[in-house]
Amino acid sequence: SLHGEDSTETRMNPLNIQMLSRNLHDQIFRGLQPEYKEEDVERSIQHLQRHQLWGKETSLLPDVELKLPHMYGANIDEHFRVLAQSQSLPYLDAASKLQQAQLPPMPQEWSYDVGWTRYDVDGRSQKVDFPEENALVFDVEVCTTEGQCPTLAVAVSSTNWYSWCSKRLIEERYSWSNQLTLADLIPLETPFNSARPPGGQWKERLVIGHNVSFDRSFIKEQYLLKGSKMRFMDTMSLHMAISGLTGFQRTLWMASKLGKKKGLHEVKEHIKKARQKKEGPMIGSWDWVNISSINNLAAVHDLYVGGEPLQKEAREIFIKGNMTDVRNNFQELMQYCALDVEATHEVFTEQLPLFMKRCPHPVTLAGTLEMGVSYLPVNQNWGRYLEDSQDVYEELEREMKKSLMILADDACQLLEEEKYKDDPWLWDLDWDVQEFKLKKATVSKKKSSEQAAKAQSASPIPEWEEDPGPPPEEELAGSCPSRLAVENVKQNVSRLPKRRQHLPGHPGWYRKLCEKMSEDACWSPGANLISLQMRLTPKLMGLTWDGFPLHYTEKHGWGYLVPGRRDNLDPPEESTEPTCPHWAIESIYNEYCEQNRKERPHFVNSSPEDDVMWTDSAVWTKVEEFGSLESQFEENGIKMINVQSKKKKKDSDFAEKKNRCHHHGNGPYDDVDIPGCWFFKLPHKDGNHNNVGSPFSKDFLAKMEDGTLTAGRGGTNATRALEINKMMSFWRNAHKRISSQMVLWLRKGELPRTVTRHKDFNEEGQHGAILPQVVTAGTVTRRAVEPTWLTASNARLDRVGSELKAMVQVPPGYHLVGADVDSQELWIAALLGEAQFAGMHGCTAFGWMTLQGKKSLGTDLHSRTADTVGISREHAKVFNYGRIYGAGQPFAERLLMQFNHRLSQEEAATKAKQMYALTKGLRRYHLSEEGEWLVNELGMDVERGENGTVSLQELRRITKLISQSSRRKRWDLVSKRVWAGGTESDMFNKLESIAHSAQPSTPVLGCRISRALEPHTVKDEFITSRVNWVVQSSAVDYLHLMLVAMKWLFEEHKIDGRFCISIHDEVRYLVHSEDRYRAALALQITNLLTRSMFAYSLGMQDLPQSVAFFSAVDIDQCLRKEVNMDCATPSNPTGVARRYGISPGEALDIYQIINVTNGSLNIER
Amino acid sequence: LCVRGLCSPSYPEDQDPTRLLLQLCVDRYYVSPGEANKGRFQRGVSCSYGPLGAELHRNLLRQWWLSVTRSKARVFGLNTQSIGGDRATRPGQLRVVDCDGLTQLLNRRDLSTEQLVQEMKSVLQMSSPVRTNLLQGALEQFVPSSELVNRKLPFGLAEAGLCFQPANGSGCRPAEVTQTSLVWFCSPRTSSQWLDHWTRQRLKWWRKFALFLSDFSTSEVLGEDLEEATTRGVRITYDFPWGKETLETLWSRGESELLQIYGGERSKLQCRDGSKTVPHVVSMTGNMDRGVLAFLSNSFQQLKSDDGKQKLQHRKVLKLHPVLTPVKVSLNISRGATLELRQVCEGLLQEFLEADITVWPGYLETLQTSMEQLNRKYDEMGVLFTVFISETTLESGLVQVRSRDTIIKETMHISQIRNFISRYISAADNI
Amino acid sequence: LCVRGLCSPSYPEDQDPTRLLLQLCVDRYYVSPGEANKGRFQRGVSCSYGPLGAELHRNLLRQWWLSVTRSKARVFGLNTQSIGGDRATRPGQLRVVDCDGLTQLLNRRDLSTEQLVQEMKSVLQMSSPVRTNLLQGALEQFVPSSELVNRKLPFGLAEAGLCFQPANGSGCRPAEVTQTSLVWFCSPRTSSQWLDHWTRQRLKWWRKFALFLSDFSTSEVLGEDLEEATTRGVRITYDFPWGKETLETLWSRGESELLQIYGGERSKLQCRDGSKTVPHVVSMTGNMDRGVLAFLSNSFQQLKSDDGKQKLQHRKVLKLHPVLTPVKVSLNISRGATLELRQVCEGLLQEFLEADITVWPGYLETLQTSMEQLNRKYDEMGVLFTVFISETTLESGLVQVRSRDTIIKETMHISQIRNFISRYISAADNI
Repeated sequence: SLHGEDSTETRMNPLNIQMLSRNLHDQIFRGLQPEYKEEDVERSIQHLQRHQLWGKETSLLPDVELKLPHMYGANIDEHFRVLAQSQSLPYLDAASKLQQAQLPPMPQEWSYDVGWTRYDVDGRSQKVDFPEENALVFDVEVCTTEGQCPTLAVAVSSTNWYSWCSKRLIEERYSWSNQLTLADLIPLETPFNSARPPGGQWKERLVIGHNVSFDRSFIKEQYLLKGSKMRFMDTMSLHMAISGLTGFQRTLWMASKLGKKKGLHEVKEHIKKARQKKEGPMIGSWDWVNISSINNLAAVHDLYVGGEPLQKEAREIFIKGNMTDVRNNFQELMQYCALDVEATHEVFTEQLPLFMKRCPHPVTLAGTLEMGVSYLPVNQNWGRYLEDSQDVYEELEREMKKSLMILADDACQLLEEEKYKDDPWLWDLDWDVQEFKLKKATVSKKKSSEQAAKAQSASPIPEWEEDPGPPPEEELAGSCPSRLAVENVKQNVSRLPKRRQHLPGHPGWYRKLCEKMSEDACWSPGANLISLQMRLTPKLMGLTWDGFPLHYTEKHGWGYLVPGRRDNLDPPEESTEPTCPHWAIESIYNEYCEQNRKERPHFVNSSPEDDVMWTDSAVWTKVEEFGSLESQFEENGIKMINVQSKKKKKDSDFAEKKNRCHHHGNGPYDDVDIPGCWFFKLPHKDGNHNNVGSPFSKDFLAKMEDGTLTAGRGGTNATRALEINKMMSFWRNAHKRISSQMVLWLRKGELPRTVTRHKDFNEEGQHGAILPQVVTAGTVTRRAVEPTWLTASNARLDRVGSELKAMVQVPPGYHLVGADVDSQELWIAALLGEAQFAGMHGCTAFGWMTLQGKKSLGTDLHSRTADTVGISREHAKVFNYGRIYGAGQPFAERLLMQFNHRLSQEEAATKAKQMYALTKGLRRYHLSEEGEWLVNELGMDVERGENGTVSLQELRRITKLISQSSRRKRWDLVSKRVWAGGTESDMFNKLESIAHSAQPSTPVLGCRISRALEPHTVKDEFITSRVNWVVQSSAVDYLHLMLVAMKWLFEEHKIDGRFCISIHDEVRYLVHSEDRYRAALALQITNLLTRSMFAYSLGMQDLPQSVAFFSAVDIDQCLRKEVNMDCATPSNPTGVARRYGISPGEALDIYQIINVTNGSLNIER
Repeated sequence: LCVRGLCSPSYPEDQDPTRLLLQLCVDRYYVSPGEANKGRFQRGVSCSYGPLGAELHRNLLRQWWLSVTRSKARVFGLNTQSIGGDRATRPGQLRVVDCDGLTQLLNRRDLSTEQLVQEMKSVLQMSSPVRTNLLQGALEQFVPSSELVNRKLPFGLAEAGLCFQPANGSGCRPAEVTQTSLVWFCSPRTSSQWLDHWTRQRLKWWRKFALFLSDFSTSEVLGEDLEEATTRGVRITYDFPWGKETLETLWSRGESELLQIYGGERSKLQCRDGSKTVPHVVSMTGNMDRGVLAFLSNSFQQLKSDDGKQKLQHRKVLKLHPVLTPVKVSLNISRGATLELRQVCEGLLQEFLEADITVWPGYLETLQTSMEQLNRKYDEMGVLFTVFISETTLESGLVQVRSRDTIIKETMHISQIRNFISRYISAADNI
Repeated sequence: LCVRGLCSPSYPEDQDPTRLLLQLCVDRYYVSPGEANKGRFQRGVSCSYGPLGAELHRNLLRQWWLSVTRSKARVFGLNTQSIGGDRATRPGQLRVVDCDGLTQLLNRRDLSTEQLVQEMKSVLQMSSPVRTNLLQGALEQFVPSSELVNRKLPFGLAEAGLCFQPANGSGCRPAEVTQTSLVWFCSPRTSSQWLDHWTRQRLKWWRKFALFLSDFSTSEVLGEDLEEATTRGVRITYDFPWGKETLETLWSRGESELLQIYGGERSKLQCRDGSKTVPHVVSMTGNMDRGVLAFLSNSFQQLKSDDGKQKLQHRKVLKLHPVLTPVKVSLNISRGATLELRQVCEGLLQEFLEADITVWPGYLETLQTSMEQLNRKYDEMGVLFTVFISETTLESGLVQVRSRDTIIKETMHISQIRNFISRYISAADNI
């Protein structure tokens, strides 16, 4: 063995990768030196050479000299255990006491009184400020129709029951303020009208609930800027960690348990697929249904406790009823709430031991507790943001509608002389008009004679008239003849039908766009029901695709008509269908060609903007979507071939047909019989067999920009409408969630003095907080879930309201300190691969690229992929993440086609294959004992690779030979499949080996996979999810480690700050401004320790310097991606600096931070 | 096939949209005839409006007034004087003088040149300046108005009226402009926020009546374009065929002008806003004459209608917003009509007038015109609905109502028209 | 015990109704403070109005416009220029001049006195005259307007706007007046009939909004008072405490002025009325500034209320017509106001504004005033209804509504007030 070190301070491993500075290495790894085997080094070098990475230039970082705080235990793992244990000890204590307790009997009668009431065992009740015990099970109910104010709550401790009633429940009033104050919320630690705990000291207290983050948002003390020591345990999150389900599993579970129609189809599909793989029914793969459940309390209770199902009917009153209903059913509702509390306690009692067993590392619990107290400070700008965004949104909506309405109005003019029959787009709309209906006049003879007399008396108007002079006085008084004349004529009104016709003179399609006139305040005239999504809108705009008018058919969705067809020109006799004006289509196409001859449209590469902005969760959703489809391709190579050859045949059929038509595209579809025209479908991003539902989906945006898809009439209206549509998308989806965020404003006395005495404090301003309802472990990977903040994208110039995150703004005297973990998932995945391959940092090509790759040299991962496939680096990113999340070749194929619609299916398949061969590698097979025996027996010459594996072709050859020479139908030839030859092969082998192991658990903190995904229950199902789980769940471990380390450093060094929010690979702390640089240093040390812990756990006693520290720690006044982003959007056109007075923050690397703090966490005096 | 008239660039002279629009405005009684008058109209200063133009102008001003006074609790109207004012200090290049008096002075033979010049100068100095903007008047009213609200901020003072612009060289005479002005007094801390608020509100207002909304836009005034004493400015512009022109300007003016008018006496100006502060001023100044032109230009559509007979026709329409359009309904009778029909028209007219619906008494025209000509005329006038009364009306009460926007003729009962049109106009506000 | 304030003759100075009224107008935001301004106000020329005065002014003008344009099928609005105009021939004593230019001219040393006088005169002659009435503008618009009605008589042209009056000696500056003008063109045969008709109509209109109708009256203009070119004249006057003053004048003017403007070309002017004739002109010119003063004076009541304790109190009320009164409702909260009460008020305010009911946001006043003081203030402002929101409102939705005219407080549910007040005002229009 040899030591990969130089004598200088700068340490390098044998692969020339810079390692931690010696002083840091000594402090963290306590003198343990990494050892490298020569053969491993040799193998690594060969591997890197094969991928043209060996010997590539790398750069050196300056060494970091830093005195770390004193660390506990014998090694870094023990250090973390000590920290976590001491942090969670009081809570764990409280939890286990409550877990073991026999609950006191539930009161029979609940007190109808404002505030908390305590019920003693002897049946007496008493008003109290708040429950005193340090562990509670707690549940809040809110009458949602009356706002966000909590209505009632129940809590139980090991000794007493408690109930709480809101003032708004007990006191009846005509109106209440819609602005909540602390006094409206439920106190758990402080007396009424006080924001300080009795005795001035917060106690460590624990609250348990099901989806407890919801209940937490109604607890008074949680809104205080300086957090209390109360922590929360969520039985829902515990359930996810123990027995959670993936999204797809949830659908299946509901279908099988509840027989819901919605899921049945998917179940059938799933079973069909399962059967395809192996013969015989897969009984095993359904076992998971019985050891897991969906997330609601009733289901969870049923899973862990069983017995009588929970009654949830009373809940309806809180959702649909008003306060009076709640009052009328008070006892019943209290009882309901109490029963939920009781059930939660039962569930918790069962869960706690299971959880401790399955997630044994103390860091997991300590990290989860810390994550449960997120806090987002906001100020008066929040209201402004909501108002501005909604305002701008509505304005855009109006603009779009107006432009569409003009198009509709203008199109009406084609009704004159039936000009619509010559219109290439509108000929097939419903142009029928209705006859104006009038009841027959029941004219009596007398009347008719009267009328005849009237007709006779009709007097012509003289051609030249004199000025008659002013009317006589009596006429002005009222009874003038002209009024009488009108009144006379009006009498006929009785002949109108009772039900008034709706715009009878207008064409049918237009009638449908108009609301029937009413006295309703919101009625408005014109075609105001029109929207972009309607089928007639593209036609009204006169959209063309390469010069051909768009056409819609029920069967094929949107396509276009190509003139020149001659075989169906003779119209069927007496057809009632409208006839297509193919001559008009021809003439507009000719016009288009004419113009094109003048100025050839330039085709630009599709802009990546929309796709690059995918959040990782969006990528994962896509992957999961395809995941269920693709395993069959991967798992059964032979089948794949068959599928492909079939496809080819079909394609050649197509080619034959195409020959008849001068145009090449997706078609023609001959079943669309339009005289004189062929029908072609618009291309679809998921393959041409899919129908396009709207040419306005964002996939066609690029086509609009490059002139493939243009509007034939209405000029700029169509393009503008589309632009507006894009701008509105974010706010349309998010505004309900965002505007219902519960903000609590703090009064001056409720703010710490550091805020109110700060020079920037303003009496008129508002300061408050939002408590995001984070489910700490909301998915099967134990990642946190929250619908608004955790998925929010970054501000974009063309998205209304997308400046959301930047609206989290600090109160005066505070800063947000935080950082993103640089390519967290790539590094974790790479590390796993390296541990498997040679136990050296940078030993696999994939790992080397993540550590040392340089964008400038094209040696980083994304550039590599981009070069291989010939796509942009931004696109490549999507592919790379997709792959690590478990996406296969079909995913890549589809994505490629989406990025470039001129790519044929074949080309895309080739490219995808090429990409996968290079990265993931090729499947190779270990022969089973049986196989080896047969090969040996038959004396076959087998071509083997490294490790004795065979390729797919070889395996097929062997199979063929064996089946020829043996009568037995089936031999199990393969024992193990591995990946080989790619940059990521070893990584995938490691991931799959974990996923396939008997008890999959995360490599660092040893958290086991959900029971519903363990191999012995699901067998070979849900592979994509399981592979994905390895990386994602490890990322969660990463986060937990960071939270524990940060809490330790903050306490140890008296850094005044609190945890704010973590968004997957990103953490933010709210820190008193004086302490912000020390907090930044703490964050850097945290990252160092966490990465070291990862390396240590995987058996590597070292860490590359390039990943040891965050590339930058952001010190900022609001939440945003980059400290200098101005977050300009249509609703914030001037940017946050101008509009909200928020100056750019600082982004400091480790060297700058050491400079400011002198590398010390201690307060400088 | 419909092409937006005013967008495309080069035209043969007889199709130049600017020329076409101006001619149409003269032909259809929006603007009085005369090249000079047309010139003023296009320059966006007050000109002599015809009956339809005057009504459009009135409607626009009324809408401005409603939007400004309804928007916030504390916007108060003002009516200041256009000449003089009590402060002799008011600066002003343009002044009203008594010509007879001056001529008499000039005719006096007993004065030396020196004396004459002296006398003349003093007369000129004493003469009343005319206002060039409404801001000055509003600032002068600040103190009495602030008592009205107990010196609590924010509040606003609104006024619309004529202002005068000096001739800018080139032989032009001084021009007059119908200005609208909202002067908003707020705390220094919030002034920038208010500027943003009002910018959005004002842009929204302009767009409310537009057919093509994106022709109205805002742009921040940058660098050297900032007026003296202002810290930020925003322009609301309209994209005319001949380029962008400013319809309204919003300024964040700080406190300096107020201080200047009140001789720097801070104590007089201090308002209550937490602590005592001298308010900052945000001013909004609109030009409603140019506004009229903008809406005419925006609503002017030329629709090519290819009638198949290879004869290209242009339908010119003023699709003015229902609330703005000067004539909502025209009442017509077919040729050979009788006195009875005329009476029905008179009656209907009275009904419309009482419901505040402006009517065009087409039935009074005795010259024979074809239906087509009539429709073309009304489209060019921007008449929202054309009602035809015929013999059938006498029998069954049915009338034909043609819509300007869809050119579809709908049959309706005479007893419903008034409500229909009333409702249509009031609801047009909703979109 | 009610005594009409302004009728009885001699008062001690502190009870002189004229003084009292003027002071009240200044105190209650009808007129801006300042003796000069008050003087202008009393003289019946345009002054600087406060927020309430401006609103009253607006309301009055709007009512005039509605009555004039609704009355007949063929009254068209105009909007002519107040300075210049294309006809250089327009006479005019008052002109707008560019002072800077004139001063430059005066400063030139190279001109002889002769030359200077010559130059000055020509500059003055070239400068733009300002209008002194609206008649001239309407007459100039006769030809284009007559085409609009196919040269059929009768028809009218209406306009309201600022006109300027030369200083009548005595050091006064030129004044401005808000004039209303209806110029009626009719056949010579019917012109006298029309004059009678319009006289009746106009008097009716003035009286419509009056509290004491007999203060408004008409009188024929006799003998030498007839203006040049007129054949008959009628004045509508108001009986102020200091004597009668003219609010509006109607003239029968014959054809001569029209002929003069069009250079005697009868053919241009001939209208179709049986035979071809040059129309006769009936003009109506009102002074709306004096109108405002007349209605304020007419509605001003001083009520002695003997409160039993031998303390004589005067309640001063402006009982302005509901349609005219500038503030219809005031919204108030009782002391100890909470945020919630404020919110209710805000909501109600918005409701009122949307229904076009002017509201006084009394709830924003944070100074503590007694109910009595508050009522006195609102009475003097002419506020029609005073609404009180209290804690009870939060509980039960009930509010107190006090009427200015009956001083009775009624309890009403919050959901009904808007409709109640809306109905009240529109019904008052019908009486």
